[in-house]
Amino acid sequence: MSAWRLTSIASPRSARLKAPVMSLYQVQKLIYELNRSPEHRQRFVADRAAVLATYELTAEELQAIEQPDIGLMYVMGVNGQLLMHYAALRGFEWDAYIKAMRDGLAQHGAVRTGLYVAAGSLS
Amino acid sequence: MSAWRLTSIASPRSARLKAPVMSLYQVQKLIYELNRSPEHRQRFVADRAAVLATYELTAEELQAIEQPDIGLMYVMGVNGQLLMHYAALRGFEWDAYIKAMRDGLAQHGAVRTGLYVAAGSLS
Amino acid sequence: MSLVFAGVVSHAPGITGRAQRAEPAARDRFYAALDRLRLEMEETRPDALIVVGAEHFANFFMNNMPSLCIGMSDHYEGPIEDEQWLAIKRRRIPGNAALSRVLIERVMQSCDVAYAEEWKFDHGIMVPLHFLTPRYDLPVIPVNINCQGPPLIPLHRAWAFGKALRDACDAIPERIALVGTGGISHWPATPDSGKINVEWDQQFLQRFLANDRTALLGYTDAQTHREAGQGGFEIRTFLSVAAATEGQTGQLYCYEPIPIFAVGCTVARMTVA
Amino acid sequence: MSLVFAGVVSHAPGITGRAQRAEPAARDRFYAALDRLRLEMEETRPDALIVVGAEHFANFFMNNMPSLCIGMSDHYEGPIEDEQWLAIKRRRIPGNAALSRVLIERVMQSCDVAYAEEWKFDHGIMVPLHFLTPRYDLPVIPVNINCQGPPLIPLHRAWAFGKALRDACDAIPERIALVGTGGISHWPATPDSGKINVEWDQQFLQRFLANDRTALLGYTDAQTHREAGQGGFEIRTFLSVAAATEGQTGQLYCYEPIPIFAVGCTVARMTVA
Ligand SMILES: [Fe+3]
Ligand SMILES: [Fe+3]
Repeated sequence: MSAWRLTSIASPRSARLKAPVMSLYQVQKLIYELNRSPEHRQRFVADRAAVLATYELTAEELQAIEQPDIGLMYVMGVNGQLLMHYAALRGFEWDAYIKAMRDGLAQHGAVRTGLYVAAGSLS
Repeated sequence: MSAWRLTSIASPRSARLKAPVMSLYQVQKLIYELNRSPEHRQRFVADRAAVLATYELTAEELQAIEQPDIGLMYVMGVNGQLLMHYAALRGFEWDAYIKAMRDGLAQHGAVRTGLYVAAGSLS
Repeated sequence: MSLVFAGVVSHAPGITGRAQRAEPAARDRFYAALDRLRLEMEETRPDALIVVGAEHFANFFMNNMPSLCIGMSDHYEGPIEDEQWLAIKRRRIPGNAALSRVLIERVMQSCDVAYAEEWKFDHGIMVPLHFLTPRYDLPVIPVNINCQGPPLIPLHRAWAFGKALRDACDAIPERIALVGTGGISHWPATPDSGKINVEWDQQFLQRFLANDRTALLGYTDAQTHREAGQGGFEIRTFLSVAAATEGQTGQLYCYEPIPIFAVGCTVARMTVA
Repeated sequence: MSLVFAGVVSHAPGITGRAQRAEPAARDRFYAALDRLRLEMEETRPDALIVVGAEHFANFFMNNMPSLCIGMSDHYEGPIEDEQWLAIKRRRIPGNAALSRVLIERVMQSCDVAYAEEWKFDHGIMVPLHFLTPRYDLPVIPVNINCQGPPLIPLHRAWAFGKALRDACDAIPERIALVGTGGISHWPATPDSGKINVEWDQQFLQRFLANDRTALLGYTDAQTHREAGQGGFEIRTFLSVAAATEGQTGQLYCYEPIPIFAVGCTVARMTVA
């Protein structure tokens, strides 16, 4: 998934010809599929490693999902409307979930990509 | 899935308030998912009944899928772009697949719904 | 005239899921306004309810993210979320595939909608239904404008879509109610959850209730994102309702900023010409 | 002028999958025309190839059937079909997500496209690529117009979409090739597979090559279905190419009715102004 831009910058042709492959899409797809399917959630609870092996994830992503490090996932740019449900699935109550994102910002720095790069600045 | 109409007939309000629930959608969804996923195909080959139990199918649909009765599936209105691959999955060579549809028309009568209700008439 | 009712409501999951944590007086004023809207909608005797929502990756993901989608099934399901988390029990919701199809074909004359023969509603539709059709006895036609994952359609296309929906409603004999749900300023599912830009909301609502097309189309996503959060992109649903009632104005039944609901809780009705 | 090339080709799976069963002389004339089109496209030095296809339930199903969709990924995969059945080996195909995004944002000014960050190509795109980019060294931007599962967009929206694509191409510095693929008359995947309405095809091609907008928009789906089969709905892809080259005409490189390929095999190039 390409980084969020409010309007496309007219980048030079050369820049557009080697955009990096991002695996954030795969992290989000995992959560999307967990949200949609009770069977998928059951498999995930029963054998997390087996389910995760079916997604193309970086080591950092894998670890953040496994732990789970909700704050790091937020910083990585996972959309909150997805992350919110993953946090609930992993047992985070509302306040703990909000706190985890705040801790993530403190620990891992600003959100790297996606909609929330600028968020927090108005707080 | 509602029956194919080239243009919507301005049916009276009452008629639109009790459209029948069709399970043809479920038959097509099964094939769609088999086409997309090698894992789904493996599960289907290994334990067909278990996979079929996850779709809402009528007895006639179940039997046509199980057998398989490609001709009956065609007559039921399964889209050919889906059915073609189900036939191949179940071992039908090209000519056998075309023949199965023709036999289906002879045995089960005209296509009941979908795009092909009128097909064949120009042959 | 077969559009018989039009309104807008908020849909944040906290509205039902975290009901006990809200300031009771503000919450109850909001709930009362929702009930008023329900009663007034029922008085117009609709045959179906179109809900223009902005769903949150429950059905639509970046593998095939429709700008515009209309449901076309005789029944839907929801909520997709955990029932305890949302405090709404999962159930089947009646639809009307044949009616959807007529509307879709008409809307397609000017807008390139996707259609969906199944749809698992998330809070974006379930929260409005919980208050507006509590007996689930009114066929629902779900409609989605992508307001989550950019690229997003420009506001003038959301307007065009509202006009197309109105045109489609007016072409059929059925009596249709239309409810938009989204926004206004909010930062849902972020550390800023609970922040509400009341001043921004009030100005937006003034423009919306006055049905000031020029002012409404004057918002830019960059400005909205900065001042009203990424949740502000959901004003597209309000704009579609304004377009469907172009030339008419509206009345505000409720605006209550409730931080634990993460949004300025809004209920408004638009006049239908 | 950054649209540098435009053409149309057939895509039926038999073209590769049942190659051995075709009448050799007709088949080889068709293959030679495809090769000519490839060489001429390569001469225009494109940076990317937009393929406007009409896929067949490989990615898009009735749970969320987009009228219009544009891919937005750096790589795709295909074919989704059995490799032996299609006689094309499965592989990764290069894309360009950033370029897609710029085009999508521009197209969204007038058309409500879905976007897709993954896409498994079916024969509808793989067969054209097999002949036009045999080394898979040109980034592909897949585009889909739903021509399979009704309700379908009206032809004038397919035209508007072609105009929007052209406008988007002309707004960027990259050199873009555009190939539409679909139709013409055929009854694929039915007992009538192999039937071809040559007279209908020839009239359609005449109108297409003349870029006769009025005549092309004069077709109705009822008439097309009756005379050209349900496969005829795919003329939408031809119309989008005609719209993208409005005012210009084309040249026919091949029209060979090959029943075992289930279609009148067509290759044509349109002049780009
Ligand atoms: Fe929302
Ligand atoms: Fe095709």
